[in-house]
Amino acid sequence: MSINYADTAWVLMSAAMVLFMTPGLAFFYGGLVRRKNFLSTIMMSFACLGLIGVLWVVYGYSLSFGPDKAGIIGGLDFFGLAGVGQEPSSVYATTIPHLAFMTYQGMFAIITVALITGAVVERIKFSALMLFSVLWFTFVYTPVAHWVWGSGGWLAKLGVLDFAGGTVVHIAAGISALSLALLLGPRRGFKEKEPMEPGNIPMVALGAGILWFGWFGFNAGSALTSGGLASSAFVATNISAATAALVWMILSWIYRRPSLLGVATGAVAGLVAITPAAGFVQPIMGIPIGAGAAILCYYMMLFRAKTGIDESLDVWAVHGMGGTWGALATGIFSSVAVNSAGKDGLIYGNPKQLLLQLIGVLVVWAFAFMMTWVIGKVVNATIGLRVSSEEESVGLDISQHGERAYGGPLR
Amino acid sequence: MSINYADTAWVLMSAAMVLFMTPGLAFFYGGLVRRKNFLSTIMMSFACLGLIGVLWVVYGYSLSFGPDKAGIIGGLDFFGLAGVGQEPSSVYATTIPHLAFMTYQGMFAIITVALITGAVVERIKFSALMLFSVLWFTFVYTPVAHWVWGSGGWLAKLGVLDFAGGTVVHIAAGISALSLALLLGPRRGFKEKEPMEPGNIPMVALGAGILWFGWFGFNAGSALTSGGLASSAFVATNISAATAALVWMILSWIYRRPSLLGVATGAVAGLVAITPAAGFVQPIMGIPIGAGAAILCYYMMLFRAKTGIDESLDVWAVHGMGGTWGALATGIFSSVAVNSAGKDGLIYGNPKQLLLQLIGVLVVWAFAFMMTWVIGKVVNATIGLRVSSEEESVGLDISQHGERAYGGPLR
Amino acid sequence: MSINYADTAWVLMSAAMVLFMTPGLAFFYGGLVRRKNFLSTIMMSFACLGLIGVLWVVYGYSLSFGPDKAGIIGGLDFFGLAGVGQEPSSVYATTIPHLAFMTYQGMFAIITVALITGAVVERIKFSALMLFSVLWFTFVYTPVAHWVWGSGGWLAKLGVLDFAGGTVVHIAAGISALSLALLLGPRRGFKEKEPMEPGNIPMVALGAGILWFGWFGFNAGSALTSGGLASSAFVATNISAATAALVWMILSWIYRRPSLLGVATGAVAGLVAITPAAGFVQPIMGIPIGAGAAILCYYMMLFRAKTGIDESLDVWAVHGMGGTWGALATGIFSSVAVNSAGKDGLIYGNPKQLLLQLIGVLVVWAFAFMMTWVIGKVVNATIGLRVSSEEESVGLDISQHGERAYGGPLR
Amino acid sequence: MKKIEAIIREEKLAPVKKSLEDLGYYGMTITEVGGRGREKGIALKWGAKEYRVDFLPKLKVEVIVLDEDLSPVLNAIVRSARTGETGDGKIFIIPVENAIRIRTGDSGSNAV
Amino acid sequence: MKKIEAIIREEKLAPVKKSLEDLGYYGMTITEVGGRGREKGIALKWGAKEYRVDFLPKLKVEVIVLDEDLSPVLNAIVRSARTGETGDGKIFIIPVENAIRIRTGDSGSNAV
Amino acid sequence: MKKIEAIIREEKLAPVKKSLEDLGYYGMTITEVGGRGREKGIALKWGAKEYRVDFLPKLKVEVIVLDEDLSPVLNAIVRSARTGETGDGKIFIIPVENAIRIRTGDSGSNAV
Ligand SMILES: Nc1ncnc2c1ncn2[C@@H]1O[C@H](COP(=O)(O)OP(=O)(O)O)[C@@H](O)[C@H]1O
Ligand SMILES: Nc1ncnc2c1ncn2[C@@H]1O[C@H](COP(=O)(O)OP(=O)(O)O)[C@@H](O)[C@H]1O
Ligand SMILES: Nc1ncnc2c1ncn2[C@@H]1O[C@H](COP(=O)(O)OP(=O)(O)O)[C@@H](O)[C@H]1O
Repeated sequence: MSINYADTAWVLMSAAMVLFMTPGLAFFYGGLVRRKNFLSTIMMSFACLGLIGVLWVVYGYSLSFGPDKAGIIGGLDFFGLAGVGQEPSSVYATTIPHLAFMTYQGMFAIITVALITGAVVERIKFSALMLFSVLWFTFVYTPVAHWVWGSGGWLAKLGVLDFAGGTVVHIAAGISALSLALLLGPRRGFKEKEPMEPGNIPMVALGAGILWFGWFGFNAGSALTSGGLASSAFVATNISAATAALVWMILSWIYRRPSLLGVATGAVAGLVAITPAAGFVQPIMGIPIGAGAAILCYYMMLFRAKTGIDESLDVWAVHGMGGTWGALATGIFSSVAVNSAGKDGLIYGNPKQLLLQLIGVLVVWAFAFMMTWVIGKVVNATIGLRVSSEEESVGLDISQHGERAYGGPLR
Repeated sequence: MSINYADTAWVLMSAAMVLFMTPGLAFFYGGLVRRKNFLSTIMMSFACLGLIGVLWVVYGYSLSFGPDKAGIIGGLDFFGLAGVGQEPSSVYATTIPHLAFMTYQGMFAIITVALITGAVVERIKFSALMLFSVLWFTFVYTPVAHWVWGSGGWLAKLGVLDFAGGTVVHIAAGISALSLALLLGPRRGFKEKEPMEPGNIPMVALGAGILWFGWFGFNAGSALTSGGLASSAFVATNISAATAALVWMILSWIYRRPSLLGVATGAVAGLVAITPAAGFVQPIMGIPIGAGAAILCYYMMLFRAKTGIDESLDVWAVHGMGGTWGALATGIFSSVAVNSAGKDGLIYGNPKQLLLQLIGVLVVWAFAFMMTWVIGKVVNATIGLRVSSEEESVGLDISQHGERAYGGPLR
Repeated sequence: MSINYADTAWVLMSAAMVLFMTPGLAFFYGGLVRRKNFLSTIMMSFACLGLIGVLWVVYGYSLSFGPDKAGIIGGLDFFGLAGVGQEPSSVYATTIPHLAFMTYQGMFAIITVALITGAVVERIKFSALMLFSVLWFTFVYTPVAHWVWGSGGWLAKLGVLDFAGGTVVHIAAGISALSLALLLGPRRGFKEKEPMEPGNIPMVALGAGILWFGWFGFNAGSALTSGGLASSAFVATNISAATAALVWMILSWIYRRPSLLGVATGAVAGLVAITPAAGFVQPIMGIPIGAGAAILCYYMMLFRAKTGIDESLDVWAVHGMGGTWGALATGIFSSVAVNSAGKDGLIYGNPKQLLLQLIGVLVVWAFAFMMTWVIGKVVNATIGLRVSSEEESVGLDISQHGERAYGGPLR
Repeated sequence: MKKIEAIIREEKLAPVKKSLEDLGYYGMTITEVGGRGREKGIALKWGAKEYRVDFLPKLKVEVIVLDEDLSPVLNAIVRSARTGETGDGKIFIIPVENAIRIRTGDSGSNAV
Repeated sequence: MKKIEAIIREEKLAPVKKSLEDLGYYGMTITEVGGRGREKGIALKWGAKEYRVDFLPKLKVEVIVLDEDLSPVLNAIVRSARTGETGDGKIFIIPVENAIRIRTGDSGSNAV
Repeated sequence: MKKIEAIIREEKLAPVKKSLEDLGYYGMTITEVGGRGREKGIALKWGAKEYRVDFLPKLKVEVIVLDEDLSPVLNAIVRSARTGETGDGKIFIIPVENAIRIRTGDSGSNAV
């Protein structure tokens, strides 16, 4: 098939926007930690840009999207981008260069790994995080991406729908975050309820703004073509984000005062939840999906806090639970009238799709949780997961990176 | 008519960029206030992303662009996006999905409301601002958008030109800002000339950078199609912004020292002024338009300061007066050679267009000022516009939102 | 030839992204200086947005891309954009409006001048910098751009390849930075090894994030058309950036601890090096090119520090040497299979291309160094290059701009 | 010699400076501090609920004065920093045994 | 009157505040400072190499007390700020000759 | 015991630290302050116009010393912080009645 220039422009722009989300995430997370760990938290995302960016082209793309092996994993045919050129792939996104599809997908892999880091900020050894990231990317991300999005992947064949990564990105990252946080244990002083106020909320807002912007590339770009479907996914995305931001603001208002952190977190929750559904549902369904995400994630956050688990930046509550809700909501609200490649969902008389979505969710929950646990154990047994108590109290900026966020004689 | 994929990609990207302007504005404004009101100022813009984002799809789009009722307002046919789908609209932007046009327009509504907040920072009650925003959006924005841009709108039929929102966005916001500021009164300490230095000028620059970037989506996207007209509007936009930034820098240099705030503000003034003209004038006309904007807005800012009116962040001087100049400049410099849907202006021998533009300006000035006054009075009479004196002195971050920009034991 | 809407959308978006790089650079540089010079450093880039933005449309574009005069410079036919309209140019980018090509090129001119400022922060007089910028833009940038990219330019005719500005942008800026820094002398306290820690590393990371994002416009946009070549350049860009970020991180790890500044600087070095090569090499060649850039620039930075030359933000080491490596690497790795408008390089059996690249490098090194020296001397002799010692110790924010980054009673 | 430590409102810096200049006192050192007084900060309301804002930003102004200048300087500060509302701040007077000017090495009253 | 200057860990502010409130002492001033003690900061390791972190962030808490309240307040601070590990901080007691409440102009023990 | 309060230039912190370490004095507390001296800040010119920069950033270094160490420590600071130009700063010596080490509760000269 020949290349459509408009589709190519659209997907390349979208790829650039998804790449930009990772620095956005760096600031979203970075603003939430204490000043002494600001840089180290930013670094976690930036390091993924380098590390996963390279691994993706070396073997990650091939494992995820290479020729199917038994529905489980892709073959190594595309190792080092062999055979990935300016011509379209024969199976994926056939109106754009194979390279464009490949790089677009790579941006998702980068941010997925970066998302997990929110669980382990302020106490993980940087070397351990790097090793963990390599293993997790290899043994969790690439297979899950293959199952759901790879041609021949078993969840895809089963009929599980995931438009832009609710399962592959957000559930996988959110559940792994929980698993790794449990393994790592809470921050020093967490149990004693020492104050751990966010160090820089404006940077959280900046991160949220960049994420919102980039998410159009994430979701509407996942149409892999310009035109009606991209437009529909675009609108669904904005509606869900806006609704969730508004609802979370109201919730924070009811319990205390309307919170900027709440608006920012709410927007992210809404964006997460619409991700798997964006190109399958009527855009106006962004309202129930976004509202549901805000309410669910809000209370899951409170619940998490009550359990005393220090999953520090609530990756599980927002991405894990938001992604779960979105995956199920896809089974409820999806409509073939929107996307002929989709399915009708529960409200259009097809409860089976909801069941399929549930299967997808459970499989990825279980797989991500257990694999992360195993990988975490391995890393802990070899190089150790956690910094020393003194390093933690001095802060990771100095102890792991030898840098301080702000110059000057002190702080 | 069938969908053009390139046009769609262009308009969707532009929509994403215009959305990104609202966080940009949040930082532009946020950096200008004192530290204790930094978050609250950011919040004002972010809340619009949620609130207006939802209202737009529920009824705002329909009131603005629904089937015309007597030239005054749109019908509710598009309530909840009914009938707004992946096919093009029959009247607007007929080469792109109706959804794409709808969401693009929505981004303008969001930022228009956010613009007004610059007038009332550091002292308005957040609840009052929310109520005001709902009313203003409903009773000022949607009718004015209909008059100027709606098919059948009376100002459009009269022949008033507004390419990308000089009248609808900037005059409406700027005049309303003045009206609301007069109603609200000055900040505590303003009359006593207490120091109110900007708390974070780098964030103002960041905001200006994001705004400049996003404004290409705002102005060049308003061609609603890729190609020559979009390119022409793009270039006009950049020339006007650059010229105004330069001229404002020189003005600040003459009076004191070349100021970064001046460059940032000048750029915004230039972007505002070119907005209504961008797709109607020869791009090089960005030079007189931008220079005029810088000079006019600069002195209007000094004038405003002299009156003792605390229109805090000079929305009136920059957006109101910049938009007014831009609307008139459209009547002076526009040329059918640039855009066959436009008109020749004064310098091409058609003084009538200038008159039409003047009418447009006067109508929107009067309408926005009076409606805002009424709405402000209503809000004041019901829930009250202003925080208490103690809340103001503690700062709105804590008193309205229970959050502080920076963690740590103090400040 | 008729206009391709997809190409136009792609190039306009790319232009917007390249424009956004200049604010990105402002923050990248701004975060590296001491707090008292934060604004002044940001200002240097922002002023270029105004100043060069205007000069470009007045005469810069014409000198660079106007009808060739003896291979040396363009004619003034396009003075004030005369004849630059919505129709395509007959020689450049014939599928998009001439205006789109013109403005896209203008964004490169702006950032090139801004790049140089990294060498002279914290001590140059702002007036001197402005005068220098006008002269440098006129007498260095426009001829070099003409030689390499202008139709009829002598280096282009010779066969020197420069896809997106390795020579025109990075070598020219990097060498000029060195030249000007030598002329200006070190900062007060530099020789005494007074601490000059970066004042705000998170802002460096923000700048790096924006630069990385915008660089897709810079490199992939330089295809001047959507489709396969743009995709290939896009992927090469990301691979080189990721590799260099990773390698630099490892280097900093070996010598000390893994550094966020290192990742940010490494990414920029990788982006610089791939710039001339992006559309001529197989994307996977981003790995050797990026790795080479990180290693070369890292050691060049150490070397520069050892010499005692205060080329403050290492524009020479990163852009000058990175660009040099990239230009030569183009001669090594380029392949006509990627771009039929290119040439085969050394590894495809054509050593001559490497020689041509070397000639291009040497010419621009020599020309930029000497012309900058002359211009710097002239500026110094007329208005003086440097602030007074007291002004330097108070900081340029106050002494040159009368502003402070953060409000509040002190600092 | 005495050290005057005045904890004042941020917005009162300008008048305090002015009043000291009028006495011919230019030297001073200021620090950003947080403070609370007897009232445990400020009590505010949000809807029906009351909450307290604990530490409020204040400025600490330190002026070293010769004994004979103590009372005019104190008066000047009290006068210029007062609004009459809670939170105006406090002044503490602390003995200073000696002062040295680093530039010259001078000590004693010459150094102030 | 005395000024108590306690250099404490940042995370100990809440317990210190609490312990002073229990004694009825609400007034205090806090400053962000950097400090190091006899040990020249903290020694950490990175791989085989050792390095030192010099100044660590600390809080300075200043409380002016009447002479008779000195020892209970000191005890309260010591008790609530202690962890038993290096870096717990120090307290210095400095004489204060007088105090003035700016709002009223009151001085002496009334002003504390 | 005495408290030495030295207001120094920011860039002089390293030499001051060094000179104190050479005497075996490691403990100190630093604060970012703004200061101005007799000259009312610095006078600069912009074109023909003159303007003043009022408060300049300074560091306050506080060292508590035993009486017998006072003069060597003072000498060390004066020597290492001096440039000879206006703005070198000042040192004030303030009496300290007692010191307590929070970790151990030790007081008196043991605690310094
Ligand atoms: N006992 C104290 N010790 C130290 N600082 C105090 C003390 N009491 C008050 N302060 C400081 O003085 C400031 C003003 O005190 P406050 O009680 O609010 O003033 P007022 O006496 O006018 O009510 C406080 O913010 C705090 O910084
Ligand atoms: N001689 C001193 N002068 C001034 N401040 C000191 C002195 N010694 C210690 N400090 C301050 O006290 C803090 C705690 O001292 P440190 O020696 O770490 O406590 P510990 O006695 O528990 O080991 C230091 O960070 C510093 O701010
Ligand atoms: N009377 C004073 N009270 C308090 N601080 C002072 C006083 N005089 C000077 N200082 C502090 O000392 C610093 C240096 O004073 P300055 O007069 O500039 O030094 P020099 O004596 O070398 O000219 C000032 O910035 C200020 O912080």
